[in-house]
Amino acid sequence: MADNIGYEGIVKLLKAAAEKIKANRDYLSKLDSATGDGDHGTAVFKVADAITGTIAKDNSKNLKILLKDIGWAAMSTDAGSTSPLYGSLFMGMSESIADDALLDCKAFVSMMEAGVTKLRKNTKAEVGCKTMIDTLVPAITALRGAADSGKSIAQALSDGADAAVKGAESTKEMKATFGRAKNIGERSIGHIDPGATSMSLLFVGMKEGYQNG
Amino acid sequence: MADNIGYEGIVKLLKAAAEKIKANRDYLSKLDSATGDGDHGTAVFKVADAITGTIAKDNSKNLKILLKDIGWAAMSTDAGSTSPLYGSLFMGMSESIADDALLDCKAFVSMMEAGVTKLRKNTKAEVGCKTMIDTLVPAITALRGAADSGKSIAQALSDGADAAVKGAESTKEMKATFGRAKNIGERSIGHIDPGATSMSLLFVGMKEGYQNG
Amino acid sequence: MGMKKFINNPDNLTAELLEGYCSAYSNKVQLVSDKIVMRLKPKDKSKVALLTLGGAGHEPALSGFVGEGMLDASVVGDIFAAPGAPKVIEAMRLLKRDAGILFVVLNHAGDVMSGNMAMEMAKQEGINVKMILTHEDIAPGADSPIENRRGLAGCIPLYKVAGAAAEAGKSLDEVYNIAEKFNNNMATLAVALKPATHPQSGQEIFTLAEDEMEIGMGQHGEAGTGRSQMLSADETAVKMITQLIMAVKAKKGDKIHLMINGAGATTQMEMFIVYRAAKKYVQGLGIKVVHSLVGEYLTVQEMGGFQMFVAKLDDELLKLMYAPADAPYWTVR
Amino acid sequence: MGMKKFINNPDNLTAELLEGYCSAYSNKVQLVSDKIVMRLKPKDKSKVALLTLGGAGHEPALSGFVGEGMLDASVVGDIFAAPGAPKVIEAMRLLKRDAGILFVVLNHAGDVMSGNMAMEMAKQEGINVKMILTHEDIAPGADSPIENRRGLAGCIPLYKVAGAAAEAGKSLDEVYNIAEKFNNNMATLAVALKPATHPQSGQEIFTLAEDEMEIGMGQHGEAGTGRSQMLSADETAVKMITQLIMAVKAKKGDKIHLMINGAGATTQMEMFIVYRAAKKYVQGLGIKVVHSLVGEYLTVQEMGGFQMFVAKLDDELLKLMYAPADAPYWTVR
Ligand SMILES: Nc1ncnc2c1ncn2[C@@H]1O[C@H](COP(=O)(O)OP(=O)(O)O)[C@@H](O)[C@H]1O
Ligand SMILES: Nc1ncnc2c1ncn2[C@@H]1O[C@H](COP(=O)(O)OP(=O)(O)O)[C@@H](O)[C@H]1O
Ligand SMILES: [Mg+2]
Ligand SMILES: [Mg+2]
Ligand SMILES: [Mg+2]
Ligand SMILES: [Mg+2]
Repeated sequence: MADNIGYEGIVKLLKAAAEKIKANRDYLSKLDSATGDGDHGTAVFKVADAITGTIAKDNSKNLKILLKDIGWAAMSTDAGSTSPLYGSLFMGMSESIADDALLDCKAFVSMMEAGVTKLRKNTKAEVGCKTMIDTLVPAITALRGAADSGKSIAQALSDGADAAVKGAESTKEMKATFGRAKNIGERSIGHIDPGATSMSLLFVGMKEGYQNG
Repeated sequence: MADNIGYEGIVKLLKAAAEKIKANRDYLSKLDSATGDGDHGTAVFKVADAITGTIAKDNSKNLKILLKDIGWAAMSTDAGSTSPLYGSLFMGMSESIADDALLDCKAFVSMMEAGVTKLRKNTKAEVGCKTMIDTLVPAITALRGAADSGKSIAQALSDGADAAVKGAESTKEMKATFGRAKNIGERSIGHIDPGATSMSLLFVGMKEGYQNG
Repeated sequence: MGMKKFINNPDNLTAELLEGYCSAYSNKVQLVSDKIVMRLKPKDKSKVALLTLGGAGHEPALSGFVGEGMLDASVVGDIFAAPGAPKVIEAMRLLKRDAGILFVVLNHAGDVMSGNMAMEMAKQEGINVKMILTHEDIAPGADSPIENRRGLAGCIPLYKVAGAAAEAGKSLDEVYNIAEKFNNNMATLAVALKPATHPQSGQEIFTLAEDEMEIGMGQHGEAGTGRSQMLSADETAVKMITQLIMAVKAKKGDKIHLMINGAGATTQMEMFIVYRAAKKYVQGLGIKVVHSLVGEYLTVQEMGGFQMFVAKLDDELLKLMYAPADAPYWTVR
Repeated sequence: MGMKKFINNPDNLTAELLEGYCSAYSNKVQLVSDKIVMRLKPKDKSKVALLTLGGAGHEPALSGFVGEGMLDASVVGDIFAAPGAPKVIEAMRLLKRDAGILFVVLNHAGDVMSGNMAMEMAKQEGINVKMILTHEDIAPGADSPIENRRGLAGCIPLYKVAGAAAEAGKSLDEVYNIAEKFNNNMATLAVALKPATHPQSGQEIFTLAEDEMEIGMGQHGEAGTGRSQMLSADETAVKMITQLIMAVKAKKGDKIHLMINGAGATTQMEMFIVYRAAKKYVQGLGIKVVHSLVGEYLTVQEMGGFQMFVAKLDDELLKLMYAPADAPYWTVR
C-alpha cells in the first residue's frame, strides 16, 4: 500500500483536529484568562467550526480549493489574533500544492511547512516568545525529520504531535514577549500559552484522526 | 423666677438639639437605607449644621430674625425633602412671633405650633403615613396639653420629647404612604421612619438643652 | 468603607463635579452662584426660558442638557437631593423675563417641595413662571394617582421638545402646552440588576440576590414591587415595552420615540440588544419608531439596569425632537 | 455563570448589538453585509474615505463614530476580537475611490494582522488605501517601541480630525499627514478599579483586590504593572496627567485636548472630578486646555476605571476638532 494522503485523508485529519479543539474550548479560554483576555477558547472554537463547516459544504473534492476555503473561512471568524494566524496556516498550505495533489510523506510535510511559513509572515515572534510559534516550530522540525529519514506519514504525524505537545508545555516557563500576555511581563511566567496549546491540539487531533481513520 | 424663654434660651435648646442630631448621623442614614435612599443622616446633619452655623454668626440677637435665618439656611442645604420640611418649621416659628419676643410656656408652644403648621403646608401626610408628621403631631399635642394645664416650660419640653419618641417608634408598624418609602409598600413595615426619628431627636435635644442649660 | 470610586472629600462631590463639568464644556455652559448651571450665551430675552432643578449624582442629567435648544439653566442640589428653594428662586430671578419661564420639576418629594416654595416666592416677586411636573413612571400602574408616579428620564426628551419650542419663539402658554402634550403621552419603566453605592455614605442603595432583577426600580434605588428571576434581554424588553405601549395607549399607525437610558453600569451593548427587541415588538403592532436614543442620559451612579422610555409623537413633537440643539450631551445639527 | 447582563444567546451578541445600533440610528448609519457599519448617506466619492476596524464590546466605539465628518465605515469583529481580513477587504471594496481611503488601525495583535492582510489584498486589487496605526498607550513607557504601545481611546479624536480633514476635501496624503501629526502628539493612560465580565465566557477579565487600583490597564483588562493602593481622585489625576504631559512634551503656552473616557461603570461624576484636577494641574504649567471631552467613548463593558487622554493641538487640529460632525455619538453643530 502506497503511503499517500489526498483529499479524503486530509479531511479525516482535519475533522479530528477540529473536534479535539472544540472539546477543549473552556480549557483554552481559562488559559487565556490567566495571561490574556480569556477568549482564546471561543476564538479557536470558531476556527474549528470554520474547518468542519467548510468541509461539510465543500463540493470541489479538490484539496487545494478546500484548504483555501478553510483558510478564508478561518480568517473570517472575527476571532482576534487567532483568525489571521490559523487562517494563513491553511492559506499557505493551499498555495503550496497542486490542484490534484496526492501527497507522500515528504510532500505532506512540505505542505505543512508552507502553511507555517505563511503564518509566520504575520508575526515576528520566534521560539521562546511564548506563542503558538513555540508549538509550530518543533512540530514542523519533527515532521521534517521523520520525512527525511523515510518514516511513514503515521509516524511523522505521531512525532509531530509529540513535539507539538512538548513545545506547548515549554511555554509555561517563558516570559511572554508577544500577544496580549506581553503586557503582564513577568506575571506571565508559570502559565501555559493558550495559542501554543490549541496549536498542539491541532497536531494531536491530526495524529489521532489518521490512526483512527 | 418667671418661666420665660427668649433669644438666649432658644439658642441653648437649638444648639443641644443640633448636636443630638449630628451625633446620630450614621444611625439616621442607616434607617433611610432600609426604606429610602440612605441619605437622611447626611441631610439632617446639614440642617443641624445650618442651625449651629446660623447661631454662630448671628449678630441680630433677635429671635425672630434668628429663626428666619435658620429657616432659610436649612432650606438652602440642598438636602432633598429634609431641607424644605425643616426649613419651613423654622420659618413658621419666626413668622409667628414678634421682634422682641420673650415667651412664656403658652407663647412658646404657640410658636412651635406655627412652625408645624407651616411645615405641614408642604405635605398632605397625616398621622399614620410613616413620616415625621407621626412625631410632630403627638409632640405638639403634648406641648399644648402641658401649656394648657399650666405646666412649666421644662415640663412641657419633657412631655413633648416623650411624645415625640413614642410617635417616632409608632412608625415602625406603619406602611409608608408618603416619601420614598412609599415605593416599597408593605416592605416598609418593621422599619422606623428616619425623618420621624430625626424629628424626635430634635425634641429630645431641646429638652436636654433646657435641663442642662 | 468598601466603596471604590474616584472621589476626594465626599462633602465636596457636587462642588467638584460642577466645577469639572462647567470647565470641560466652558464653550457651552457656565456655573453661576455655586449651584446654577446656565447657558454660556443666554438666549434672547424675548424667548421663553426653560429651568429645571434636581439632585446631582445622575450625570449627565440634568445639567448636561443646558444649552441652545434645551435648558437655559438647571439648579443642582446635592447627591440625589433636591436643591433648596432659595437657590431656585435665585435662578428664577436670573432668568426673569416678560416672555416667562417654564419650570420643569420631576416628581420626587424634595424636588416638588422646593419647587412649590420657589413658585410661591416667585409669585410674590412677580416673576412670570409656569411649573410643569413630570411623573411618567408607570411602576405603580399607569392609572395610579400622579403623586405616586415618579419623574424619571422622560424629563430629558421633554426638555428637548419644550426647549425647541421656546427657541422657536413660542409663547409661554404655547411652550407649556407642547410640554404638557409630551408629558401626558410619555411613560417610563426602570429595571435594576445591581445596586449603586451612595458616594457619600458608601452604602449600597439596595440589595438584589445574585439571580434577581427588579422591574419598577426608582431613580435612587427605591425598591418597587417587581422583583423576579433574571430574564433574558428579549424577555425583559418585551415585558417592559408591553406595559409602556399600553400606558401611552399607542396603536397601529402611531409614531413613538423609544429611549433606552442606561443606569450606569449596564453596557451600551446590552442597551442595543434590548432596544432591538423592544423595537421589533413595537413594529409588530404596526407602531412606528420615529426617534430613538440609546445611551446614558439620567444615571444612578454605577447601578446596573436601564430605563425604557416611550413617548407618542405627533408631527409637531417629532419636528421639535429633530430641531437643532447644542447642549453638551444632546447635540442636533 | 455569575454574569448579570441583559443578553440572549452569547453567540449572537455582536449581531444583535449591530442590528440594534443601526436601527436606533437609522437616520445616520446602516449595516452592510452583517459586520460593516456605514454612513447612511455616503460622502462624495471625490473625498477621501475613512475606515477603521475593531472588536465589539467597547460601545459606543468604534461604530458610534461613523457619520458625517468622522468615519465612513467601521468593520466590526466579535466581542473584543478583531474582524478577519475578508470583511475588511469587503469594506475597502465598498469604499474604493480614486481619492483613496485612510484606514485607521489600533495597535492590537489581531487588528494589526487583519489590517496588514487586508492591505496586502487591497494592493493586489489596486485599491488606493493608506494605513495608520494608533499606539498612544504610554503604560509601557512613552519611549517604548511602537509594537509595545496599545491603541486606546485616542483613535476617536483622531477620527474626528482626520474625518474633518477628509470632509474638507483634502487629499489622501494631506489627510494622512494630519492624522499622523495628531497620532504623534497624543498619549493615553488607563486606570482600572473593577473588572468587567466577558459577556461570552461569563468570566471576570481580571481581578483586583478590594483596595487596589491599576494604572496602565489595557483595553480588555490585560493587566499592566502599575498596581497600587486606591488613591483619591485628585492623586490619581495628577499621577496620570503628569506622565501624559511628559509623554506629549507639552510646555508652557501649548494647547491641548483633554479627554476623560469612562471604562463603563465609573460615573461621569467621578470623571468630572478627575477632569477638574487634571485641568488644574495642566493650567498650573501654563498649558491651555482648548478642547475637552468627558464621557464614555471607548468602554470595556462594565469595567470600573477610565482612560485619560491628552493630545497637543495646533491651530489646524483645533479647527478640525471643532468642525461640524454628525455621528451618533459625536455631533458638532
Ligand atoms: N503576535 C503574535 N504572534 C504569534 N502568536 C500570537 C501573537 N499574538 C497572539 N498570539 C497567539 O494567540 C494567542 C491568543 O489568541 P486569542 O486569545 O484568540 O487572541 P487575542 O489575543 O486577540 O484575544 C496567544 O496565546 C498566542 O499563542
Ligand atoms: N411628603 C412627605 N411628607 C412628610 N414627610 C416626608 C415626606 N417625604 C419625606 N418625608 C420625611 O423625610 C424623610 C426622608 O428624608 P430624606 O432622606 O432626607 O429625604 P429624601 O427622601 O429626599 O432622601 C422621611 O423619613 C420622612 O419622614
Ligand atoms: Mg484572547
Ligand atoms: Mg433619603
Ligand atoms: Mg435623598
Ligand atoms: Mg481577544
